[in-house]
Amino acid sequence: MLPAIAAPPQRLDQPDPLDHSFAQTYIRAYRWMLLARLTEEKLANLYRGGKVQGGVFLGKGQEAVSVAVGISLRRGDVFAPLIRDQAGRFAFGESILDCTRTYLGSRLGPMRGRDGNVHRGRPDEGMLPMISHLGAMIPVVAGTLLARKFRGQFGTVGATCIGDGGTSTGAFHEALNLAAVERLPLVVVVANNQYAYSTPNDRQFACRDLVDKAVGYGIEGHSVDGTSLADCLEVLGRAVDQARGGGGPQLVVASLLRLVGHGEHDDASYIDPALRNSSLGLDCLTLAEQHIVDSDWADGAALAAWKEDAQQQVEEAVATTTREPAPDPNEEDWCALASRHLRDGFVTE
Amino acid sequence: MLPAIAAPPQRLDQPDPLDHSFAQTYIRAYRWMLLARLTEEKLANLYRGGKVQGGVFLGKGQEAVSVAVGISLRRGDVFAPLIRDQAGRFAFGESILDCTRTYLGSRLGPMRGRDGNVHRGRPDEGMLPMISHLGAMIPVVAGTLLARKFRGQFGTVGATCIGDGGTSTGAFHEALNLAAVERLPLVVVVANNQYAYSTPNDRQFACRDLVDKAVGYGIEGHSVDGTSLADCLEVLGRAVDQARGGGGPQLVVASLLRLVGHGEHDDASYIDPALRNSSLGLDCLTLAEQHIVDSDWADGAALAAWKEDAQQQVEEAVATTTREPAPDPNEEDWCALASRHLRDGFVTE
Amino acid sequence: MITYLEAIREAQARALADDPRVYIYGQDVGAFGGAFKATKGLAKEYPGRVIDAPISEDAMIGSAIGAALEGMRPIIEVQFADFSTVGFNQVVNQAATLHWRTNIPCPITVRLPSGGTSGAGPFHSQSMEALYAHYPGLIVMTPATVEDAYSMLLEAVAIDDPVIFCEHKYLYYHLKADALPTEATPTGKARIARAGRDATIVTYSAMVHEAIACADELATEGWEIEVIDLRSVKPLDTDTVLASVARTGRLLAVGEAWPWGGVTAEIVARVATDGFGLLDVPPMRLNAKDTPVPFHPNLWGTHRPTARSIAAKLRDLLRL
Amino acid sequence: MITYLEAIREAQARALADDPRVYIYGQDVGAFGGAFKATKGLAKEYPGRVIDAPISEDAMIGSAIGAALEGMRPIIEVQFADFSTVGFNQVVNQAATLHWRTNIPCPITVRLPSGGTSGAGPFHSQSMEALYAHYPGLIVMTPATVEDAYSMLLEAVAIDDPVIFCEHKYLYYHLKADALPTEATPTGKARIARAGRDATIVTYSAMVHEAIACADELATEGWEIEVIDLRSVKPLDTDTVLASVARTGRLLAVGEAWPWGGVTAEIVARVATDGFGLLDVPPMRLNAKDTPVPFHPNLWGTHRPTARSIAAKLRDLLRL
Ligand SMILES: Cc1ncc(C[n+]2csc(CCOP(=O)(O)OP(=O)(O)O)c2C)c(N)n1
Ligand SMILES: Cc1ncc(C[n+]2csc(CCOP(=O)(O)OP(=O)(O)O)c2C)c(N)n1
Ligand SMILES: [Mg+2]
Ligand SMILES: [Mg+2]
Repeated sequence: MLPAIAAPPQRLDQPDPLDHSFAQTYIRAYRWMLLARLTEEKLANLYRGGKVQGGVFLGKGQEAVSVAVGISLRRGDVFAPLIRDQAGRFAFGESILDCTRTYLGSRLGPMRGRDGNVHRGRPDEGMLPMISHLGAMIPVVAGTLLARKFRGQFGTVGATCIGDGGTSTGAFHEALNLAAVERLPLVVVVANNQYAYSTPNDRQFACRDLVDKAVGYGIEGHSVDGTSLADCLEVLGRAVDQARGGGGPQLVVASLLRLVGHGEHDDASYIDPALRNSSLGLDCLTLAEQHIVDSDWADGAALAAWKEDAQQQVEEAVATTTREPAPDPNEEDWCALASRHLRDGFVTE
Repeated sequence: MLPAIAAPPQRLDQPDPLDHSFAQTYIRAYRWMLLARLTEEKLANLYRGGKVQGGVFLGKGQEAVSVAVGISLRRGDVFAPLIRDQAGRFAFGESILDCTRTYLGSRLGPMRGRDGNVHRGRPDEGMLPMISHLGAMIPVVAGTLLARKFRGQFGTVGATCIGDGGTSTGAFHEALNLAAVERLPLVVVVANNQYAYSTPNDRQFACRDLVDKAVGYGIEGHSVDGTSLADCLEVLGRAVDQARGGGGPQLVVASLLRLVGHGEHDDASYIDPALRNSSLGLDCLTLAEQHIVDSDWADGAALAAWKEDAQQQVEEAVATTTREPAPDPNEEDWCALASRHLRDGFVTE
Repeated sequence: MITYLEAIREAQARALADDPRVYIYGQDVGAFGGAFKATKGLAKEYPGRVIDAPISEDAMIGSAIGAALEGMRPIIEVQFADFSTVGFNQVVNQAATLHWRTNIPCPITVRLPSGGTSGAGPFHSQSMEALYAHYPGLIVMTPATVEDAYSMLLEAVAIDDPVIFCEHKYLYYHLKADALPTEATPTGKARIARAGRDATIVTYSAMVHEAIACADELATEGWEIEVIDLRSVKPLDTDTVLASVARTGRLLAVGEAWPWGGVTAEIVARVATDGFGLLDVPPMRLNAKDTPVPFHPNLWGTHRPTARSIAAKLRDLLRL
Repeated sequence: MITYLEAIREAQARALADDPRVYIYGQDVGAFGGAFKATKGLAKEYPGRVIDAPISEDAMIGSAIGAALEGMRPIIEVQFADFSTVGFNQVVNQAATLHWRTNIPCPITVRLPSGGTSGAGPFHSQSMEALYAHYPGLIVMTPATVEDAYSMLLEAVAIDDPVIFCEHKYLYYHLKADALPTEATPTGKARIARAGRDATIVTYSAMVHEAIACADELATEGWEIEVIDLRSVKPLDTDTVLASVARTGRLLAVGEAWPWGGVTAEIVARVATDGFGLLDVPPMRLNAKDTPVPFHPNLWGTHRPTARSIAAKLRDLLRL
């Protein structure tokens, strides 16, 4: 049988207004982005008020690409977010309490005060807790997929995010190469926000485009406009599908700008104003909201209600967390081993 | 003035028979290759006779690309050879005694018995002594060039060799990227001999061709037939010239097969016979000799005289070395520091 | 007769046979059977479970951690212990912290062919146990016998924590036993390799045999030297060491690694703090010299402790 | 008033001014002035000599070794000591072995912002001095004062060997001095930070200040505690330690690093072997707990030694 003659594929940023499933996905993504943005704004406030333990690293401007990763994954997939992935975390299923509890030092958080903030995760639910060393999560995600391959388990995907700066690490290289050799369903998303802390791209790499690295690993490369939620949903969706379908590792490079400092201690004064004023400097959240309005997917009242709802979730989570106890060193067992009987009994404390 | 209309560039493997300078270079290169081959055959014999300290790793089949690196460099350049680079070492200026003294454990060798064999070097003469960790020499060569750049010293080049397997190391990646960012005159030569020890390329990388990595670093890539001395001389000459002229790092990938075991302890039985019988399995030394004969650059008598001469150099070096004393632990000062006054005086020996 | 190396192969064969979660990953471990042949034949016997890795120690070890999170029991062969420096970060920062941070275990075994052999030089000879033992969250095994090579490797695979398995290359072919053991001393217990009453040598790995040779030599002079084989340096069995020193009153700690820090410092420090009153005379240490491991056999033979240099030190100790 | 951090900046400014071979390379050290501002303004003052590096610790350190071979005196800033694990191989196998193998010196300085601060967590708090000190061929400095931060960094740059410069982040802003020093104690000499006769605390880096605070507290009870600041842990000034123990008869070694191995083991082992007779009572050690450095301030405050926990230990020691 001949294949039916298909209509030319539609670009997702000009979607069929009747395509409810796309509109629904888009709105769902937008609402996670919104929740992430409001959560982070709250965290920034709390930080300035001295209420946060440790540093605060935010994802403002990176929500679209992050949420697109999280929303493209399914239960059973693996996700290793990095420091600017609050939106992706929510979309993948993280509860807002996991977030607030870690930042505000509640002992009920997933890391129990032992590790903090962006380092939280729940490996038993497929969300890996990052260590700080950039690039170091990529081989770990690859390993989860390798294990599944060994067991003949197919159809799941592992995704992880990294910055432009992180592509310079040996870990990035070794892990992508290993994943390529094993043709693992790994999606590596580079959020190219033009800077690594203060270091601009031209001091970080010399290739024309980071996506040019894909061919050197023999894997698929994708470029995406990180300010456009529609583009992010389409490209990440495609990359994740291809990985899931046996297409091997996928390298996705999103272009965007971080719209905050490296951390909340940083005023980002080093960012080139020309970049800020370029299309890279557009706010993906504002653009997404505009897109919803322009597409008539929701009216002002609905938007306000969503915002209200998100703000309420944030306030509730913070209020709950604030009433929770801090970790108590006397209740710590101070044993790094799972096999407690093998701890070295000699004490020099 | 209009440029003169040039004749189409001639390929070097079809050289103008009257181009004496090319013929001379070719013959010089051939003779270094021959000396390297005979030296290594001797070392293999001595190894089998139990006369060599440590392991023996040979470059049979890789002499053409190696010699082309060495011969393209000048005094003042930097060269970090790897384990299969006897020919390149000779061409760069290493004396045969440096070689035999290290293998045969003479205390007069450049490493004084402290390190051995392929690890020898003379950093003050631009020849860096490799450590074993693959990839680890690349940033060091880059650093010598960075220093020169800082001092405003241009016109010299640094070259280093690595295998197909070594491209999988994080060190390779970080160093190439750093060199690209700084646009250093670094030439990295990958001798793709299809195996890393027993591991075939399809277990080592998944890109179509290793030269595809160049674009991902934003540097120039070159492919070369490692069995053809003419091709090697042309391509390496060009790569080194480009680096010297300010063209930034150059990645050269030579295709060939190693015609010996990984080390002399290894029978290389894992090598695919189809590869052995393919054009990759041709012996670059035999081909070069044939080329000299076919080009009428030398007759049988001259060839025999060259062989005789090389053999004599080898025998003399071995004979000299054999009469030399071994290192004496009582004459070692056992101090790892240059600043002897800062050695930790506490002794637990 | 079975060698130390064969015991390591047999332990891996048995782990693969008994536990479907086990796989082996490392450079050339597949059809080739590994640089030392520690996985000889295993790729054929256990298809798809003994796999060649690219030259990427960081990614090899990182991937093992991910696989462990999926419930696997990976064994990583690093071709030489020395190359684990380039996979160091994944071991000490990722594997070693995972359980403490998340309550999820990280049961990986990293096999490190360790220690000096003649002519191996600065980069194929290192003893890295002290580096790993310094970090919380790791078990560091240093088997000295064929039996321990076998049973401790099996235990390493069974343990829910990351295990650094320092197998000594000098013992690979030199050491033989009649048969594989049927029983095993549990990890964390040291072994009295030779009983004695005049002095205690505490050591581990290849140096156990140098110490025994030294004790044998001194026995001809009437001295009875006790030799303690630590078996694992973390956990380190302080009780067995203290009990021995209580009997002998004299302590010499011997290690093949470098002098600053390391196992000998830890042993002497523990005995000094917790067994001060047991010591009749000051304790002593004997290590390698404080330089890289030399390539030439003449130098190497002087660089590391030997039966002879141990005996010289011990005579000093006995003379006190 | 000048802080410990400013002293580090000033030392680098002076090194750049005095020696054209010096340059600084590290992430964000250029126009931005470094994550901690230790190179603030230097890129502008010394154009082309204070350079941003990519996130490539292995290549950063490797390149410094190459530059040193060309006669330069590189200063590498690693953003946090913890990240030096990924540049570890170049330090311990390339830089540390180069002079011994070739007779050519390798004068690089690797600055490691080290140690714990509140809320920094497992990967921004580590004290790695023991790892580097274990390897032959390295100098490991651990300045505890503003004066030493300045003069030892200048000396580090001048020394012909690779220097691991462990500067403590907790001291960056907390510690102030009136002025930069005009004279310097040479590297390799420990310092008596506080004289006493009842017991000796041997320590280094930030713990010097905890030890002094503890000594101050015990002084109110009439005890006179001597505090020794090692300044560099390799070389380690055994003579000064032994002389102090000879006076006090009591030793407590304190370190912020983990308990297995490390500086405290080395100190106690040295005193036990070479100063056994000087000890009136068994020596003691106090370290951090054997887990990763915890993130939450409540846990962190208990994990590492403090003036209070040192005092508790010291009371035990004095009671013996
Ligand atoms: C191996 C390593 N070196 C240094 C650091 C310190 N560091 C933390 S974030 C950062 C910049 C990261 O830049 P990029 O990867 O572009 O991510 P972005 O912050 O822009 O999202 C650096 C250098 C680190 N975390 N890991
Ligand atoms: C980091 C590191 N890991 C492992 C090794 C052990 N090793 C030595 S040579 C070799 C194979 C190298 O293969 P390739 O790079 O292709 O070079 P070839 O031997 O083929 O010339 C390996 C794995 C090493 N030297 N360094
Ligand atoms: Mg960035
Ligand atoms: Mg190869």
